[in-house]
Amino acid sequence: MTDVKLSNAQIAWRAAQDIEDGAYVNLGIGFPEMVAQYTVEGREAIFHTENGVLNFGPAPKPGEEDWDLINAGKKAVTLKPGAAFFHHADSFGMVRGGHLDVAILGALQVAQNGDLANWRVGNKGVPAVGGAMDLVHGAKRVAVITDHVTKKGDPKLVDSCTFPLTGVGCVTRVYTSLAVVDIEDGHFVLREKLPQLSMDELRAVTGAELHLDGDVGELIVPEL
Amino acid sequence: MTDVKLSNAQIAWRAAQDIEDGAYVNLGIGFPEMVAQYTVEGREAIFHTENGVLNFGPAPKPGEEDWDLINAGKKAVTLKPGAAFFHHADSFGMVRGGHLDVAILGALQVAQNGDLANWRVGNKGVPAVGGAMDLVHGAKRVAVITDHVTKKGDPKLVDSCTFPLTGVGCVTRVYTSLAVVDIEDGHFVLREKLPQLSMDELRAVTGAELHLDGDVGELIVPEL
Amino acid sequence: MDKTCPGLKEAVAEIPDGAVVMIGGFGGSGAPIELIHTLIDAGPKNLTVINNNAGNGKIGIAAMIDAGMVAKMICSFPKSSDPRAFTDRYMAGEIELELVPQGTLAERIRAGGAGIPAFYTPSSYGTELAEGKPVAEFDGRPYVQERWLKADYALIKAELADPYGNLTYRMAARNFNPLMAAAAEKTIVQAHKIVPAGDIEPEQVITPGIFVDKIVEVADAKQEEELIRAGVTYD
Amino acid sequence: MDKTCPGLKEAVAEIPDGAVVMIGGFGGSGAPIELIHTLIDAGPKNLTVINNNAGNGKIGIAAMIDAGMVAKMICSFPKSSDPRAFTDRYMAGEIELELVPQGTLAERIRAGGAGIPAFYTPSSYGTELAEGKPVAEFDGRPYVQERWLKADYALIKAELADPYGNLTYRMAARNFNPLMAAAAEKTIVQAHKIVPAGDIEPEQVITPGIFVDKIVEVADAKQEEELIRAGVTYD
Repeated sequence: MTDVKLSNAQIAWRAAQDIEDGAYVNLGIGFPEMVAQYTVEGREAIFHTENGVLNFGPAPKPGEEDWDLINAGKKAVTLKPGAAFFHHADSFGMVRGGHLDVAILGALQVAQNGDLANWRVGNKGVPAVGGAMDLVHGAKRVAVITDHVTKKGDPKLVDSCTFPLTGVGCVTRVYTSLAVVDIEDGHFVLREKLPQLSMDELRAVTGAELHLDGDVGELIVPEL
Repeated sequence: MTDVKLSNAQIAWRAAQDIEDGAYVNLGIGFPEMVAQYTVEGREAIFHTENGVLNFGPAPKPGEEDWDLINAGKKAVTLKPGAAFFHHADSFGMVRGGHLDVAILGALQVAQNGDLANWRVGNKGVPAVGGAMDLVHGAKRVAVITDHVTKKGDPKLVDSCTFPLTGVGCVTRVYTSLAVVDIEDGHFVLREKLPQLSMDELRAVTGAELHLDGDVGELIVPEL
Repeated sequence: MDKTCPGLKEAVAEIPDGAVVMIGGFGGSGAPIELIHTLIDAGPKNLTVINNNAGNGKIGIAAMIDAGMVAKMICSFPKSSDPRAFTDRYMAGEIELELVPQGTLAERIRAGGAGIPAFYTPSSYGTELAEGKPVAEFDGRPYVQERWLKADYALIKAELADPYGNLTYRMAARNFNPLMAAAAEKTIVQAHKIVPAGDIEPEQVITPGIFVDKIVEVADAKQEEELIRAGVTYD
Repeated sequence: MDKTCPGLKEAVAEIPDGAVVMIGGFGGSGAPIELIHTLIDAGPKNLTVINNNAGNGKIGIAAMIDAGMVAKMICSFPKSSDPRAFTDRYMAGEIELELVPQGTLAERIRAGGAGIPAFYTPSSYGTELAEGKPVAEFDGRPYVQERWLKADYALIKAELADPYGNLTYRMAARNFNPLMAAAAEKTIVQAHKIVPAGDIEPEQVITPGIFVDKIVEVADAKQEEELIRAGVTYD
């Protein structure tokens, strides 16, 4: 297998291309936040954060933080014109009530039936779940961005999750460092792959069957 | 039996005497609204109305109504300093959530177990319930003000309600044109009666047993 | 992002026959009269209408009922100072009624917007309005299970709106409007004034724009109660 | 009516051993640090604390835990930039943890304030956090039944307060504060500024005074995040 793979920035870039103009978007804490940097020119996305802000903008300059104006990752953010504040119950009403167009989350494992594991590796240490179990429900589209394999090289796209679940049958699309994969009717359906990568190479690092449905597109991403 | 009885204004006055300083109060539509006129000097009651106003005041002068500022009976009201607006779900959250100190309602019938019937006489015509079924739950004290008997002379304090129920076991005190009656452990307990009225006369117009628990006070009310 | 819509006609044109339509307001306070009257002109049939009341006089929801557009009302109090429109149709068996206690109505709509399919309430327990509904005991007290209420469309009256759909409401005209905005698939708003994005303080937004689809400015909107007191008839 | 209280000490003095205490804030935003530190001075033991997090650094809830006052935490995310206080006690088996998904935590508190003893949510269905909870299907989709969450006391941070207890909040410092104000038997507020009744526009009130019991003005309140970044230790 070649060593070729997308960087995190490139995965985030690819995910950002699917965000429609006018979409309401929640980006999970950490890596998914990077997606906001690559919104497509000419399209406007409105970002939601669980702690009660709609239409927030990028981080302020260092030294200009207002720590009453933070996102769910407790990082300082800024406001765009047309922002709104609301309390936590209203905020998660937006989430569960199906008002978000897209939620983009990280993953430890994604199963071919759409199950997601992204909150806990095992049962050691202090468990912490945050808003992940709510975010996987309600958004019209729940997408995952992730490296295709773990640091050890184990597949993250799997038959069924072995880590504790965040949600059942909730993920609809996965953007990995190697491919774009949809989840349909309990199967992984390959939509795009890196052109440098053969189908056999991709299958070797994927933990469940990769179905095909028409042509597989080329996953081509700019240098970032 | 003598013809002596309290006027509606006098019943409302008596009910108003039990409203503590600082109480949050909801007055049912119609006759109960009259209670607001007799709040005790030196005490402040904060009135709640189901359609989302706290701390409203009396009706404006004719011609000065603002029809966006109404109470649950759709009558124009005014605001006191320290008022607040909120939506209907928050308003009934206050009701069901036990935040009101007192709700004072009218009645068709009250049963000795605290059941209240006050929304419908039979099953003819157009049924309309409004907020009555919510108001009977949640307020720390649910009181009824009513004539002691119907226009036909039938008792309104009864063994068990024959009219459709508004709520089960919800009323704790009844102020009538003849008496003040508590509901305790499934019984009517007489607290006060008009001094001109004998116990036999009162029992004759009451549709369930009137228990005694210590002295019966004299129900004395000013001319109004 | 700009959710403003050039006119009332364009705002309601897409509402089809058979739609479930929430209409904001409590009595005349917060009632989007101009949207309703434009909807009557558009003329979809067989609607289910959700409102606290069921129309008053000869305008608004009463005029919708008179126009024969309403197959079913879901409301808490289908009476008013002049309830003729609903009463006549109801007594003739020409309109269906789902009667819901007011607090339960509000909470069901709130649940619809918030993705809560069912909840328990003490309201209506032991009454005929609870018949057929599941009952459960919590901490020794009985409660009735109620289901969420959603709609295809909501017609809303706001005070200020910005192009993102952020809304404020005037005094007690708030009532059911923010709940319905969240519970409908598409929310159509008539606002007294559309202001530039940023002109509504983010802390003072009552309905965040995520719940809103179309906004029309109706600067000279009528207050339903005033029309009724003036004896106005919609035609 | 005047709910103002002369000082922080008087405000928290009545909180007894064993109390269930909701504490507003999300991380450092909206955290009532001065009320918390005064409560540590007062020293009730064996508390159940409800907050989104479980303390950070050596101040606030972390300092309560270090002081051995907290028997149980109910939260969604007991991690932070410096989670030592909770982690140590938890790993030593000295503090109980009820872990609740954040949206479910918010909704349970909202339900506690609104008199809804139980509701259904899709969140956590099929996960270990749903184990032992009733499950039901609505419209073909499975949901988990969750119970309301109430408290004896809520400690809240507000921006403005009037003597009736009407409150506003600063930006995202709103978060759990209004929900907790409604869900506690007694709600104690530290406000940046107490203004005369009528100075908060009735349309701009976020927490109506009915949910509030005591208000203390803390004009120079600290922001928890700033204290943590400055390495401040409570003692």
